[in-house]
This record gives sequence, C-alpha cells and structure tokens, in this order.
Amino acid sequence: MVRVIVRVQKENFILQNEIDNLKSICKEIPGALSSFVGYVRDFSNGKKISTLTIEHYPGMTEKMLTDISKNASQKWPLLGTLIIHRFGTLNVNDQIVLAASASIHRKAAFEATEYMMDYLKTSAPFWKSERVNKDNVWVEAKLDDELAKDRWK
Amino acid sequence: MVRVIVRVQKENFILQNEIDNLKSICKEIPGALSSFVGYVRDFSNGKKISTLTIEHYPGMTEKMLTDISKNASQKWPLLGTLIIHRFGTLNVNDQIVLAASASIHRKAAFEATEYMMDYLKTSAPFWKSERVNKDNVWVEAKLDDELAKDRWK
Amino acid sequence: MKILYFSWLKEKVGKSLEEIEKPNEVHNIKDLIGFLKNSSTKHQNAFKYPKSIKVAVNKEFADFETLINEKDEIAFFPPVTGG
Amino acid sequence: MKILYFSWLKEKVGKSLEEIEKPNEVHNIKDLIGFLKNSSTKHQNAFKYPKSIKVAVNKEFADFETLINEKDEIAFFPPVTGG
Repeated sequence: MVRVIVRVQKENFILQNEIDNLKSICKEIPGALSSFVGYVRDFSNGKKISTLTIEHYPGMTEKMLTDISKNASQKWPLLGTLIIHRFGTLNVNDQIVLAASASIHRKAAFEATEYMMDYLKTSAPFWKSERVNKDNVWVEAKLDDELAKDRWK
Repeated sequence: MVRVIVRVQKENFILQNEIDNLKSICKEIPGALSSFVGYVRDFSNGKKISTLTIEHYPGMTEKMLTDISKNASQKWPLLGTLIIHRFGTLNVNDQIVLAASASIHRKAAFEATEYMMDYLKTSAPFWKSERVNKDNVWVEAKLDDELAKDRWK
Repeated sequence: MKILYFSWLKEKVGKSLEEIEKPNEVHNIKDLIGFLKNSSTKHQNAFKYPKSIKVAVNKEFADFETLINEKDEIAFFPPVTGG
Repeated sequence: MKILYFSWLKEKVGKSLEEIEKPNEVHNIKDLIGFLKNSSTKHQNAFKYPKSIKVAVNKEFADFETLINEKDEIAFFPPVTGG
C-alpha cells in the first residue's frame, strides 16, 4: 500500500523535514527520492511583481491532489508521495509547492514527481493573481501546461 | 553564465541547506527546482546488507561531475546545478548522492536532474561494495543504467 | 443548489457563493448558465465567454452537459493556474 | 607512467598504484595491458577479461587504441557503479 501525503496550507514548509517525513512513512527504504519545489518569481511576462496571491477551492483541492497522487502510484512502483501546496499571499522567492515521490527505482521517482506536477498544474483548483504596481492581475492558464499533461496519456 | 556546484565528500549533507545554496547562486530567481536524493538500501538482490563502501578516483570524479553538469546546462536553460556525492563507508538509510537543477522552466529542471543522474551512474568513477554477512561484494554495473543514459543522445 | 465562484468569475459576479432553488427548466450546467445569465447584468457579463469557464459538480470536474439536481454544489471558475 | 587500479582490479593486482617506465614496444593501452599481463600472475589474472575493464588516460575515458606516453596517468577499473 503506497502512502500518500497531501497538504494545502498557508504556512511555509521546510524541505528537509518534509522529505524525512515522506521517507519515514515508506514501508521499505526508498533508494530514490525525487522532489520538486516551485518558487514565486519576481518577473512575469516582463513585469515586476511584488506579491503573489493564491486562491483555491477547499475540499476539491485536497481531493484532486489525492487523486493525482493515487494515479501516480498506479502508474509507477512508488513507496510514497507527497504534495504540499500553499495558498494566501506570498512574497517573491517564497516556496509555493513541493511535490515528491519515493521509490526503489530512480526513473519511477523522477517520472512520478513530474507527472504529479503536470497534473497539479492543470487539474488542481488553484488560481494565482500577481500584484503588478497597484493592480492584482489574474494569471492566465498556459497551453504548455495542458500539453505537458497530455503526454502522460 | 550557469553556476555549477560539484562536491565529493565523506560527510553527510543537509538537503535544505544545499538547495538554499543552489538557489542563492542563481543569477535570477528560479521558478523551478528539481532535486534527487539516493539512499543506501538495506537489501540488494535479496541479500541483507549492513554497510556500503564507496571508492572513487579523486580528480577524475570532480572532473566528470563538472562535465556532466556543464553538458546539462548546454542542453537545457538552467540557472544552476548541484551534485554532491559521498564516498567512504555508509550505513543503511544514509544519503549517498544529491543532484539538483534550478531553472525558470519546470520541464528543464526535471529533465536536467534526471540527465545528470543518468550520466553520473555510468560516467562518474565511483565503485560501490556492499557488506553482506562478512563479505564485501563489489556491486555490478547494470545494463539498465547504460540504457537510461543512451536515451539522452 | 449551492453555487460557488472563483478567481475573476467571483469578481465579475460580485460574490463567491449563492444559493438558489433549482428552476424546473434547469436540467444541466448549460441550462443553469442560461438561467444565471438572466439573473443579473453581472452574471451576464461573467458568463459572456462560457468556453473560458470550467465547472465542477460536487468537487468533481464536470462539463456543460452534466445533469444537476437540487442538492448539488456547483463551482464555476477559469482554467486553474496552481503549481 | 603512473598506473592506477580501482575496485576489484586493485584487489586482483594487489596494489592501487604502480609507476613504470614506458617500454618501447608499448604504444597504446592494448600494448600496455599486454605488457602488464606479462609482469605477474596477479596482473594476468586481473586482465583476464579485458572487455570488462574500463580505462582512463589523464582522467579522461579512453579506449584500448588510445596512444599513451611516458608522462600519462593511466587508470584501469571496472564499469562504474556510483549514484
């Protein structure tokens, strides 16, 4: 039985603690652990941004992230997965998201983490708005993200 | 100019510190940071192992890891890369290796880290021996690793 | 029915939640959008380009043909942009 | 020439390093292996299956045809197993 951790939170996270936690819930020692962290960038389409605000759909978000994790576990021989996504107002350079997969196999760990990020980008109900000068601008969905997801089909 | 960090050391490493360090040397904020950690497993081909000893070729190791990092930087738009590999005698569950890539683009970060691990496995002069009962057994190279590397050509 | 709005849809409609009794002529999401558009100019403006709107019924992605009933929670929002 | 051995090659040869003067008849790695095999039964045993042996000249991967000279550092080792 693969272990799945999903958290949606305002608070920041400490990579080391989360990876140690993921590792500790695996029923055997994973030889391979792949992780991804997304950060708030300072520029978006050439415009300087000051803060990033993330809204989400409580309940549906956790459900979708859990579904994505379980789907990854069905596609690859994983020992555990982890997704943490923050919401609320974040500053430039802040951590937004952490996705990680633990496996016996290196390739499975890499692919599962990338898969989870690709699906998260297009299926988890989060919406970002960027503060540019005095305006809040909703971030538009990217076609690239839709295409990234489709290649796993 | 992409920044490259390569270290070959006996000492353990703290993921958070290393990732923060990689991030700090990037000349702009990377939106995406992919990392991989390899651990000492407790079983190898069904045999219980007690320790793992890693030998390497000082000088050539650092050179090869630097070459691999630079090649990755030429293939993908990266802001920075990091490879840390330990040598000496390690215990079950210990961290062996950390590879990480920072980029503006998620896909570039994922692929570059996987590329670096694939090349490290087949091109960096490290040799593992596992302690099984009272014997030290040299780990044999896997054809899978050779094939994993070849797909990047 | 409980109707939720997120992101710029929430701003255009001017609220994040409204509860309405399901009108008899509303069977699916498409019908509901038609009904909402008639309820105010804000709704009409928010739903002007339905192709750029996603919908979830009871926290599952749905489409405009999905059948709905009185007890459903229906959410309208633009394409997601997390990660 | 400085000759290094790693992993099980080091164990079979019984040393990690030896320095020899390049014999006149040795031009490439293949020649050197031939020469080394004649130097002791340990070497002969170590180089029994040359296809399972990798070589580096001055810390760069090389092959059995690579030409070598007096000042080179030559390393023999099995396929690598790091990571």
